[in-house]
Amino acid sequence: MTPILETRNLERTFGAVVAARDINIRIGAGEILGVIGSNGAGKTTFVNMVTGYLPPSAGEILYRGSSITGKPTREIMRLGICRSFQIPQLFPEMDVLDNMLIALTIASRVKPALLTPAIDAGREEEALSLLARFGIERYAHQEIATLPQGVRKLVDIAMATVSDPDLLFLDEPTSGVSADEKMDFMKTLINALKANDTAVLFIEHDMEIIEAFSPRCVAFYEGTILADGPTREVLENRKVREFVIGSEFHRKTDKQAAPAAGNGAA
Amino acid sequence: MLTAVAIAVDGLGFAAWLFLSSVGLTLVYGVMRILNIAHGGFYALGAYTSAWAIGLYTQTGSTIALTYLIIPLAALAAGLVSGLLVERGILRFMYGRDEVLMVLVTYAIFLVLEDATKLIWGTDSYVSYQPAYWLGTIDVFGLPYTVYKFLIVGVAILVGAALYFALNHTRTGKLLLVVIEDREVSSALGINVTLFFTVTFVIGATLGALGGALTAPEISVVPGIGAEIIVMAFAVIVIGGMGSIGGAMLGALIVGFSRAAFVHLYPPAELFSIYLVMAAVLTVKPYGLFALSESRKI
Amino acid sequence: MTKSFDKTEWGLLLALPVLICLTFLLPAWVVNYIQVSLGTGLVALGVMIQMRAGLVSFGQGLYFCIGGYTAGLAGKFLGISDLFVLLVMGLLASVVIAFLLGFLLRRYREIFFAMLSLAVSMILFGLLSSTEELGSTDGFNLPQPTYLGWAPEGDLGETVLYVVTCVVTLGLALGLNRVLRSPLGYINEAIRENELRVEYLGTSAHRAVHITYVIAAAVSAAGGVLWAMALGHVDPEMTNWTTSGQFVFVSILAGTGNIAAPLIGTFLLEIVRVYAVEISPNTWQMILGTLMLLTIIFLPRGLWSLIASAKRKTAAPKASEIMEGN
Amino acid sequence: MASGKQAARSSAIRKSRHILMTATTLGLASVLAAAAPAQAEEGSVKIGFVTFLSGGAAGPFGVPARNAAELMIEAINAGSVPAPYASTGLAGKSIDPIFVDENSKQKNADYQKLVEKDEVDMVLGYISSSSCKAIAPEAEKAQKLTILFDCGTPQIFEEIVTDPQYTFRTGAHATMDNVAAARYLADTGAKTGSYAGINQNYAFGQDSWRDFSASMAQIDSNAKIAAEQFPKIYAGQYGSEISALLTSKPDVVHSSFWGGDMEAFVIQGSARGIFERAKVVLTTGETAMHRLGAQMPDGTIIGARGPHGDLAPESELNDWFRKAYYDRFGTLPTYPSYKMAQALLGVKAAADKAGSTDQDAVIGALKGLEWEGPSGKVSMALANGHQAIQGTAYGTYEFDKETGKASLVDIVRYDAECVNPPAGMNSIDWINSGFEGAKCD
Repeated sequence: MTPILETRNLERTFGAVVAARDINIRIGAGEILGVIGSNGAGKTTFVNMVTGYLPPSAGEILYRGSSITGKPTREIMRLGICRSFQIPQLFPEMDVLDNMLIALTIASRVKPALLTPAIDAGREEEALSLLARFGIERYAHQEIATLPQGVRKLVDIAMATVSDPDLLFLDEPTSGVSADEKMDFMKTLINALKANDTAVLFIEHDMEIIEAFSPRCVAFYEGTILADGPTREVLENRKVREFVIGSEFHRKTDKQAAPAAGNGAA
Repeated sequence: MLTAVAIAVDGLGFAAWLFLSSVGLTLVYGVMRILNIAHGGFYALGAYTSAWAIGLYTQTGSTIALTYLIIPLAALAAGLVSGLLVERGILRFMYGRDEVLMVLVTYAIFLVLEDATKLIWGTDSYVSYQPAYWLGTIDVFGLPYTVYKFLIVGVAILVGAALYFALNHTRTGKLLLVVIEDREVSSALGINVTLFFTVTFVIGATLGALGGALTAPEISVVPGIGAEIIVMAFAVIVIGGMGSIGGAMLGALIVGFSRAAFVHLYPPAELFSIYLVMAAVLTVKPYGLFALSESRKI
Repeated sequence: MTKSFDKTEWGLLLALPVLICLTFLLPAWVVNYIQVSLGTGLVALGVMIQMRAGLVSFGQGLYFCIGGYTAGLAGKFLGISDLFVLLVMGLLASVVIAFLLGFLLRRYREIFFAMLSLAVSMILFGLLSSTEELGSTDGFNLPQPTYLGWAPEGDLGETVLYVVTCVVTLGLALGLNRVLRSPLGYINEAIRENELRVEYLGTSAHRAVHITYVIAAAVSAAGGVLWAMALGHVDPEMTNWTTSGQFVFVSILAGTGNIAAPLIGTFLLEIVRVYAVEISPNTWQMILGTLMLLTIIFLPRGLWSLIASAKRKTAAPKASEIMEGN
Repeated sequence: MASGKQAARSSAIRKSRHILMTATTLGLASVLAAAAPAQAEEGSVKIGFVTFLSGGAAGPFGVPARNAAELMIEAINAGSVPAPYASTGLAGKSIDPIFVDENSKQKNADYQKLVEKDEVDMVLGYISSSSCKAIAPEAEKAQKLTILFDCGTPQIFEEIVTDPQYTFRTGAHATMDNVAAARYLADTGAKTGSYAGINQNYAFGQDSWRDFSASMAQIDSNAKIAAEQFPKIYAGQYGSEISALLTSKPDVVHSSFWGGDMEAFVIQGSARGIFERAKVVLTTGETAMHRLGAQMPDGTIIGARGPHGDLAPESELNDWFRKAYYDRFGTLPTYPSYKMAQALLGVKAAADKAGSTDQDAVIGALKGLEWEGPSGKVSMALANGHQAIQGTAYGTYEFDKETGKASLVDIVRYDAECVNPPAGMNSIDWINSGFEGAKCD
């Protein structure tokens, strides 16, 4: 099976700091893949590079066999890749429905026509059904700024799926979701995505969720890939236990300080 | 050779004036994210207060030396009163509003200040040249320059240094830097942002007034002088990077030297030299020379 | 299903006969203020549609001036006085210049966009102010307009120009309303709120800004042509920052909620100014400033929110209306 | 923003919205109501005065002109102006003024409002040449007597309105300021080997320098231009320009700076010795001489854009005007005040001559009229009797340290025909032709 995405020796440096090095990952069509690693390990940098937000310093990114290295984000998105964000990127002064309507209008690349408005009743139905898929249709008329973090995360993810991508990156989808809701949250999410046969790479700190939802797992450490393989093997890897899961445990006990510390590196 | 020297000295003198006129603007923007058009009003108030006070004082026939004390006092009085009135009376009810809306608010305040100045001092010009003359001139390669000009350069350096020291080496200043850097974190750290805003705004207003007060002896203080410096000050702080004190200094130097160069080498372009420089700098550095770092978004 | 016209557009269509009837109902001086307000109102509209994308142009006078000067130069050197030809020339000139400048300006946001647009407009101000052949800061006068070979004189000429101004202005406003409802309109709102997401939705924010910039320039230039023809005079003051500033203030004061807001706002501000000058010729700025402050304090979303809030009370908002109301 | 706070505030906002909505409605209603013609007071002549009341030109020009208007209106209405203006009012009718700020983006609409809503009988004003260019055609269209009292561009009747019916200008145009300045230098034997200019970078400054340098080239063909500086208007800071002037070592420095800019130039320039190293000509210097006192260096050549202020010839009218103005405003009248008084007295002379304030009668009488103003004789000699000509004068500044009084010495007067182009001739062509047909004594 040819992979839908393949990266070869991907590298990104910020001045003297190496944020990512020798990243070689292959993702198959429809595959679900979890990524673990402490903050600053290079996970988001990797997603940023693949989605064109950060040009890689070296290496190559192949999507369906052809290079997308250095292409602008919008072109990569049009090829069928999309992502969600650790901090939801929404239109905060609008309500949820308007967020989705605008996203749909933009993503579907409606032809400009002077005689008909870009948004009509049909598009509104489409938006509502998308919201329903993620179970958040009841928030349709609430302004983003008034929503709890978990709902914002879902709107963010729902927005990433408006173009019906073949490959979706989810950056810490469960952060901000309360511990006892995480499992249900991921279930809704993965089911909604599986139904469309979307390949999903999600970054996650909760090992239980990784075990439950991703058959394969990649562990990042200090900008490199420490391990890549079936989830169980990776989680039992000695180095992974020492450098990744250990620090994960540490992170959980020290939740206040960690995000602030992590903000510095990309 | 003489031209080069003249460009250097003239540029420095002009830059000092620009820096004094714009540093308050960049400080207020950095801390409060308000692009304060009323800054021009504070400048005018400072100039009028200083010219008027010097005029009253020199009529008594006492020594000119004391006028150098009157100037900062006039600036302090003008900045304190008007700054407090504007911040406590109007602005504090509008915090959190859109940045663009705040520009309109400060524009409205500026209009009111302009006419208030006219009501207080009338439309006749005020001249208070005594402090600028009293110190005499010194020759630089045969070109006479007033000592007062160098005094202004000195004050500009002093103000810059004082601000730098206050921001980087005092507790309050460091906290202020935190506010400039990240306001959400700053309120989480328990910083009294409201108090900081008031203090910053009053300091900004006083600095604007100081710019006017120091300039008053060199010019004729007339209605409309406030409007003239607004765009110039905006250009300086945009070139330097909004909210950066060092940026304002660098921006003032760049604008000052380039204007002096245009005047000496190609006078017709002086009219829009500042805009040429601004367009050129922004083309190369879209956020100005010392842009405040954006906190990471994703 | 969608109606062919929304409420705003019906309003604009209805406004046309009303405005034309006003020439016979209101005294000429009020009509005159309406006429010049339509001209400058178009520029405020240009500012407003950019504001919907979060861009504040502090140099929109540039295109106001380009429109006016194109008409003036064509009249002075080519002897053209046909209003429609002048309008087309003004539009062409502004579109070409905006298209080129757009490559630079589309990279900028917030204050940097504002200051760079200001810088560009002030460079034109400087150039015109030092061109003695064009009357320097005194400017020069324009010919009486003709219309496809017809040259009405006197009062008839005034009325015809007024009617044409109304038709062109409302026509352009109608067109702009369509732009706001088009994908571009929504992309712009999205850019204002979160540009990063726009890119991640697969479209170019730069391109959208560029197109918007050109459209705004064209509309402003049309305003410049109409205003200059009504006045019979152009001078570089048209591209001075104080002029551009007024357009911005009108747009903020009126609100960006509706296409009609800047047009009405321009007229209201003009009338307020006239009465402020009448009441107190020496301190009218103070009155104007105080009124502005009061408006902002009580109506932070602009004068239009008066009308919008009245509407909201009567009916539950529909999605598309909410967006217009934003 | 926190939503709770917003909700708490919204009821207050809603209430205030009602108030504002009512206010807006009332405002609109008042516009319509105001549209109904206001009843003009019987037996009075309503004059609309348009000068700068805000902005940079208000202090030096607009306000002194308005002050003079107020003073003259009161005196004319009371009949207290010396002979031959001692009768009350304009042909017996008193003047009812309305003041408007010239600092407006919609000057033409403001003018129409004056004519139609305020129903003025005439409009008197306009300082900036840009305003005059826009207003002159408007006045002809509106068929309303309009008197331009100050603006200087020669184009008004040469290019803009070539067959004026309703527009008059009671002030001479600006060409003579600079022709006379050049003549004065020659007449007083000043060294003119090289000369430099510092003028504001806008139409008036550019025109002034063009006229002056062209005149210098005619009068002393060996004179060379040492430097040309064009700082922005209202710049205030002239350090670099002064350095550039000093390094070019001119014998003469010409400046048409006015108001605050001129005073700032004098302060900064005299501190750095430019007035000692060169002969400085200030074409509008008169407005500043009493305020600057000792700060204006002796020997500076001072003009007043006509024979106004300290350059005005002695007369009973002039003495009365200076005293009345000083008593009322605490300063001596400067040339904008003189020009305003001159315009108003012209109107009075015309109305008295016609014995009526009827527009056609006044126009008929004003056409080609000669009258005495506080600055001496004015005659409407050009543009079919619509454009005034007037002589001018220059003097040299002298400050008496003992008395603290400033005065002008070596005053040289120039006849109108000596420093103005003849009818129908463009000013710069006239200068370049070697002042063809100029009649100088």
